[in-house]
Amino acid sequence: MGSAAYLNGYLVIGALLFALGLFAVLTRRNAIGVLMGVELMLNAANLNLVAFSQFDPYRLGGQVAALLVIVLAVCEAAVALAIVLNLYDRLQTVNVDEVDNLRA
Amino acid sequence: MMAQRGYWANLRTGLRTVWTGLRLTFRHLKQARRRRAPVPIWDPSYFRQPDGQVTIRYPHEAIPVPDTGRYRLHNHIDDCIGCLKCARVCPVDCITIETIKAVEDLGTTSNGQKKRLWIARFDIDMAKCCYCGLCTMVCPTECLTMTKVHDFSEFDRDNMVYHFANLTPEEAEEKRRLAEAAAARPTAPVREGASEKPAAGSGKPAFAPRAVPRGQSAPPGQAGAPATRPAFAPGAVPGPEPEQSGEAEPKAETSSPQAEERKPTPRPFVFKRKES
Amino acid sequence: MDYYRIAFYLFGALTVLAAVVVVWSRNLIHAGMGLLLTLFGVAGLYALAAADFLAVVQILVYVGGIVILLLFGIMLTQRIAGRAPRTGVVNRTVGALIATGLFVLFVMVIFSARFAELPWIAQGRMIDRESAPPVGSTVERLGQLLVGPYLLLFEVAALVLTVALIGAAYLARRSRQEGARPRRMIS
Amino acid sequence: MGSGMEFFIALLGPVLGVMFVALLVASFIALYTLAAVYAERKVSAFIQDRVGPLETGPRGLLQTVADILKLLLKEDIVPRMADKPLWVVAPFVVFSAVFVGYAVMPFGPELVAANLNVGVLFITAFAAFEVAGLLLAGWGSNNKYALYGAVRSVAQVISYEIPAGLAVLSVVLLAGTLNLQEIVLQQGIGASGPRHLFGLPFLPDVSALGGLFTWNVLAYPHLLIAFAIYFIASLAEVNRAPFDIPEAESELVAGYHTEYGGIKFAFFYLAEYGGMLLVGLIGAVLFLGGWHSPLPNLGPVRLADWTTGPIWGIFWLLLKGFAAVFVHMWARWTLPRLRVDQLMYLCWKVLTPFAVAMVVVSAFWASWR
Repeated sequence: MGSAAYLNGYLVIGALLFALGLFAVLTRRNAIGVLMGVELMLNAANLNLVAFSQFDPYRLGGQVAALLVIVLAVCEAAVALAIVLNLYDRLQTVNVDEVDNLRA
Repeated sequence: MMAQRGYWANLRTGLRTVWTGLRLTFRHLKQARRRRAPVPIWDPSYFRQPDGQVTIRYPHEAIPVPDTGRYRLHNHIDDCIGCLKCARVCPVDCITIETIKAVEDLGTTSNGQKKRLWIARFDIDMAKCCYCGLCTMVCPTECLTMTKVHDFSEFDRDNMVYHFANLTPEEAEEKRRLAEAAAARPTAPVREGASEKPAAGSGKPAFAPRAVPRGQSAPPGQAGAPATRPAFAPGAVPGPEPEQSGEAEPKAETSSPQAEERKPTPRPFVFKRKES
Repeated sequence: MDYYRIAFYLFGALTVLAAVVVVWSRNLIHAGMGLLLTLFGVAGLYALAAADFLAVVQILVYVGGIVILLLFGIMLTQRIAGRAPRTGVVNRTVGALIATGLFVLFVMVIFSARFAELPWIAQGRMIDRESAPPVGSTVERLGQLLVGPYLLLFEVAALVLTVALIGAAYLARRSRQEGARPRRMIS
Repeated sequence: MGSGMEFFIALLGPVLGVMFVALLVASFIALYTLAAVYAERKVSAFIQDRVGPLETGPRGLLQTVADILKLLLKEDIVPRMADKPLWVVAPFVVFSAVFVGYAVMPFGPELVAANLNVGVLFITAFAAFEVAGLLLAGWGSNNKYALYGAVRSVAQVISYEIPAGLAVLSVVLLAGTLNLQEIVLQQGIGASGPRHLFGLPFLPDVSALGGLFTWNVLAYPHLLIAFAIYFIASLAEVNRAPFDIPEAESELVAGYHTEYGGIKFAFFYLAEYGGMLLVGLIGAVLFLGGWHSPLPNLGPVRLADWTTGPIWGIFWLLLKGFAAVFVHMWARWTLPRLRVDQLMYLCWKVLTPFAVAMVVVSAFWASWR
């Protein structure tokens, strides 16, 4: 039994994670809730990369890409949280649909 | 302060002080093999044991208490004349005394004072005692003393009340009856019976014999209240009491009992109320 | 049946269930904990896919970094202590429709793609977990790759990290404007 | 489908084995914690010229047993306003995070539960779960002191992970592996490559000598500084004095475990003492030769050979770990608590630069070797 049998499993879990993340991004009002959705989606992508990378054990391109995605996720989270904090400082709200004021 | 000093100086100080501290505590850790001996304070080595554990495992061992230790109160009831001074001076009201005028001769105390009162009750609540020692100072016969016993914990708070009276309740009742009879003889109306109902506000019923010797020795007592004379008859043999010269009684306090004394009605029972 | 399958299903179920909690729970702290579990499950899946280094990095970075950061963010942007931080929900139907549609699309693609027939997968390079010895540590190989063929990516990632760090620090610093209220965690 | 039963039976063996090992380690941690709490009391007492527990059992040895029994028998109270699921699960998360670290710890040759290739990172990574657990406890308690304690703790642990990680990195650079067992093997008579005294090529090769001289701190003397950095940072990571501001009782009552009692509090205690031993063991593995004996082979007196083996391995490693725990206690009862700003000053301005310097030295050393 090869690991190809698992490939679809990984991909389905990835798809599910992505869909759930997307749902969170679309429906959450709280900016941090949206961020959580984004993290879920990034993980879904990473899961796919790693799943395919296991058929390539000597070049590991997928894992390198996943590693870089993790790095970018960290950057994204840090900057996004800084923005959220700033937003809260200025508007006293973190609900993304209330932040529609260009002059805030 | 951190900013004023250089980075390296700060670092160096930090390292040095940490090292000093660790060395100090490690020295104490090593010295924990030694321990100080439970020697009494009169031992020359008492102050010369700076190293090692200082803990004395108390119930198992104890530093001996000097004989001059002043802890638990003790009343040598045979010498007590029931003067109530201790009860009045006590700042925490832990002494409760109840006396009965004696119709018979009670003899004298060990220092020669005449005893005129039965001590029906002499209770000291050691749970309340603040160990100030005032009661022992005012005691005219030095029968109330502090002893070196300092460990007398109890499970029940009632056990902290020490009873020193040497009369049984039956005996006390007997004496009370006698005193009443003696008091009732000269004057018909007896206002208050033998029942020891406390006056309002006063928690401790106590007979107030304090006015008794004084009223006897003082001229106003003689002049103003002749009717009371028989009541004092058994004890009224000698003239001026030696105890009166021995201590300085506040005059303000004496006035009120004396005024009561002058009333024509005899009052066998006067409730003690300490003015503070 | 083998342990890998069991472990795979366990971690897969954990991942998905925890992700559902993330999406379902309106309490943001609970959602954050769900996210933590999701990321842990994903790390487990990584480990099963012979990516041990990545699995550990996932836990180190996501759990130790991002989730904690998110939780801090929740606590810092909450006005009233003693009340659970709740998030409102909008676009529920539309969101559900889009997400479900996308998921169905994905699944259809996955099951119609027949990845096993792709040449580079079918070429026997895949790891057969039962017979072949496990592919040793990926750490060495990843290190060589990062300073070899992917050096440029590595350097760019480092640069991005630095820039993001500085940018985040700049953005999050307390504004000195008049009227800006001091940030308080517990008010 | 019919093979389901067989499958479960086949599964039972390994699962039971794993559970047995896990139980062994768990009971070891529990017993060790009992002893460590007793030791802490005694050490603190002796440092302060007291006697410590004496009445319960001979020399007070049963005092901690009595305490544990008391904790077990206590009523399990949940604060009314607590976030119940988080509050309940937090102590177990914290304990598991510490407990998992023991899985990759090499206790002797061949004696490691999970010989992971990424062992060093694994332990560091699971420390993150402890942080998450503390945050859960602080938030779930719905108590401002608990929350402040948890936030302080998280800030502290995450900050000190950087110098600690860099100090570990300086070892890993020289070792060339993240596998804890391999790192240990390099530091003893079993070392494969030549190992020169103080790392200098013109000094004699000591790999056959073994003992003290092959330990990382002596083979690469700059690692002594790295070890000091690691040790200080590890004190902060397990929230021990002088870095115990997360539970500074004068300000925060008891920090994140203010609301906890009974068995849950016991788990925090287990985690604290288990964490102390764990960081001590990691320090021993990375810097002090792990399970290797400190005694060198001296000519015909093969001290290192005689004192190496599974039992000896456990003995030496635990000895080193306990020594570290003792120093933790010693420091706790010596040094006053740092202020928050001093804490961050120490981390970012003192430990981190020095740790970076150690990594650079290690990198040059590794490339020059």
